[in-house]
Amino acid sequence: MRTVFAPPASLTKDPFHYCPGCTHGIIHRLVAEAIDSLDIRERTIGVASVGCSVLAYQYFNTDMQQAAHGRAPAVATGIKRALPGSVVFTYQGDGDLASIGIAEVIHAAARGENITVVFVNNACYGMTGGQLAPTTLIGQTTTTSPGGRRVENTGYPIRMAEMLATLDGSAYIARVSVHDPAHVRQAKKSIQHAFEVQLAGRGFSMVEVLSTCPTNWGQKPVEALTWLKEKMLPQYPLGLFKVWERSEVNAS
Amino acid sequence: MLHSVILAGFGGQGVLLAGQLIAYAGMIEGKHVAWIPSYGPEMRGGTAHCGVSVSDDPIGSPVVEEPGALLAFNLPSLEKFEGKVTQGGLVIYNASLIKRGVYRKDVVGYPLLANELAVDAGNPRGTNMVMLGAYLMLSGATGIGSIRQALEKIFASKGPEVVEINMKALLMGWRAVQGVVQKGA
Amino acid sequence: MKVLMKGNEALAEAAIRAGCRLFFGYPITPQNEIPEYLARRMPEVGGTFLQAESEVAAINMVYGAAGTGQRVMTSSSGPGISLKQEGISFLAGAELPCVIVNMMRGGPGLGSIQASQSDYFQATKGGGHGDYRIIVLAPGSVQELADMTVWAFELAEKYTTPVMILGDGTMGQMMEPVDLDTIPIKTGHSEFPWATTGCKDRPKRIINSLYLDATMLERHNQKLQRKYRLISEELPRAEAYHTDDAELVLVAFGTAARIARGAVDQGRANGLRLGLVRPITLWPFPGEFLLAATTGARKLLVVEMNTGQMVEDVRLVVEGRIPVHFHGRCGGMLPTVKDILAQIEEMGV
Amino acid sequence: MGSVVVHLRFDEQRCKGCSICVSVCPKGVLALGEHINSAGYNPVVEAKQGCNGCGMCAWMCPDLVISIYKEMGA
Repeated sequence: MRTVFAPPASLTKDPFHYCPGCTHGIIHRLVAEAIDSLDIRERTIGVASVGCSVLAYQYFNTDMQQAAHGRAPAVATGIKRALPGSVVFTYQGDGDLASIGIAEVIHAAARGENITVVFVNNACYGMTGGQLAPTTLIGQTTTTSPGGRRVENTGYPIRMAEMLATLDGSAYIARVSVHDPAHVRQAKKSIQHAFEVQLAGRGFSMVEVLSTCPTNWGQKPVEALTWLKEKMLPQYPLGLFKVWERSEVNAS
Repeated sequence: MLHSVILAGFGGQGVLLAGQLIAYAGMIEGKHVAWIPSYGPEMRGGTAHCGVSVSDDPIGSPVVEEPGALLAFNLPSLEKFEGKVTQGGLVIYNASLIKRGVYRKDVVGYPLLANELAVDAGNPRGTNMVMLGAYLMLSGATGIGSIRQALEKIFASKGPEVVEINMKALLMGWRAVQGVVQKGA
Repeated sequence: MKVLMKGNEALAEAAIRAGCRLFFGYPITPQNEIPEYLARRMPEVGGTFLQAESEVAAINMVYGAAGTGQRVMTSSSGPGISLKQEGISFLAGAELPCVIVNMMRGGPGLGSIQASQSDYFQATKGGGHGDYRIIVLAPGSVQELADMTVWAFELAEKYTTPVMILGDGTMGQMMEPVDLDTIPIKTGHSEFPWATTGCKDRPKRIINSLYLDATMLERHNQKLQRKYRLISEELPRAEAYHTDDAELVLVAFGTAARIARGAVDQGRANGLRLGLVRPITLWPFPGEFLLAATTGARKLLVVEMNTGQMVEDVRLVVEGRIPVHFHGRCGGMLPTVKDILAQIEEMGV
Repeated sequence: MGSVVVHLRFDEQRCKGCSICVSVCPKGVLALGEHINSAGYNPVVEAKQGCNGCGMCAWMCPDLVISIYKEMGA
């Protein structure tokens, strides 16, 4: 019997605590599959952040460290500098990475820190009850923008991928989505490529993954996928913002 | 016996190094020593000072509040620290730059044409060594031999010529006040 | 062989000798000679020096590196140490060893850059959020700064806890003779059963301080408290000076203790029976030592470079049996022998 | 050429009944079951024949409920 699909070895058997239909689970799986394909589980150290994915340390079947809110790129820097031969990734949400931790991620990218950041953008703070995030869309209703996000009050959503791609230290920056099977496949490729960039010692890699939050968006899981596609994609275009090709290394 | 001294001037006059030499020489002689610089924004203003203690007993606060001697390399330094010197203390000041005498009557002032003496010694940048030589002559805080050893340590990488040229300036200062003392006696 | 070194530089060199190969910091006066020295030295020994984007990032880099079981250090002063409290709480909660240096300056707020002891409460009572303590060492000379740095790394690993060296601007900036040859050179690092190094041939490890289940967190806290009790039994250290026949005992640490010692000497020369107790560990506070050294004393005088912080611990220890007086200067001003003796005269021995 | 038999395996206790898999199945073979699993959800079931093993359900399942195996028939 041939296996078409089975859970990756780089995830533990623990069931996820995420809400029904939350796409964190898909993204966890993609990260684990990338680790499996590259056969790096035994030298990978992951850094969990604060937010819905705070318990990620239970799910990834690698050594894990739990970081303070926003500080995952700094913690990852410490690990990578201590163990340059290891593979280090952070798994962060939008509140964690784009708000309280924006300094840490910008400077990790600017230093060309040889780590991989998986950035899950669902346009709100999930864990704390759906408050406004830096990535919340204009007009989007959250528990702290009850009449919809107004530019006069909270300004504009931040496009992290575009911003970090401007830094010389970033080697691979992509934005992907998980709203349908084809995009999930593309997301997997991107995440794996980000790890490959790290393995090649090229510097900072980040994959921004557009994700849903059915609970705090007040939508059914399937509706949330449609909302992501229709509302988030125009604000957050998918694509590669910084590309490192293997040939560059061979050429140098 | 405690020797405490403040060396003060503007940046580039070598006051911090002259202070370190006293501390280093004291250490070589087996004494307790401490050196502490001014630090922070004060330095940005171009002034620098340090305090040095050389003692037979352990040194309490390394911060020299009431020095037994002041080496004032320029006028602002004399104005800032003259009032702090202990009664009967020494004030050696660089008369090349300071065109007034010491105001206090209860301290002993020694004007020194440090810039000119340094030029005479063939070491125009050696005003700090001239002032140091004068201080060692007048205070006996450390011996000249141990200052030479300290110079040899600090300038180990720069070679023996640097030690000699500094020693020459130092002896200029030493002899200059020796004369003053003899005259006064 | 003795050399003349700045406190900050002696500390930094001692860290290298102690096997520390990872330093993360952010500039702040009066500790800048530590990162500056290590920026030069770390590359020579194959180590890492990294100037972080903030003190917050620096302590979290320490947290990450400490998780791998390697010796790691950061240094700062008051305002920076305040920012580091989040990370220190995480290090304490996750039980990771590391060394944190605080060269204290005057506060609150931006304060001044002159020496002070105003971070005693912050250092000894936890500082960050949660029910934790860190070991706090109070050096009194450049030699002790160097020796205690080595000791700090050993204690941090022995008890898997952050250890703070609580110096001050004077201590960091001053030059004194120091002998570093007595410090054995350590290379490599120890293996720890908790370190995250990649899960080859073993189950995965997690470094964490999150316990969402209240019963689990209570159990974790009780475990921490058992460790803190053990440290309180094993570690307290202090130095007594002329306490045997002293009627009045001064209590002071760090730079203030040096000045207080001068007051004891001068007071004795004038016929006053003065003594000094100098706490070397501030947490755990050497209470039993203080009690034993002051059995014959009629009065205590605590001397600090703040408005009265350690004096509260002294009062807790003597429980009202002996009157406890206080002499303090703050804001970067230092106490003087003259002022201390004037107060003693006023108090009457 | 032999026929291919596709086996779907459901780790039913992990299922939260979000029905994303149901919505993406091109053959419409999946549905939420009538019964309730230990977590309190109606878990996914294979309601009809006709799965071709395309894997889209498993690709989109956030909770790793679905595994797929193929067997070469006679």
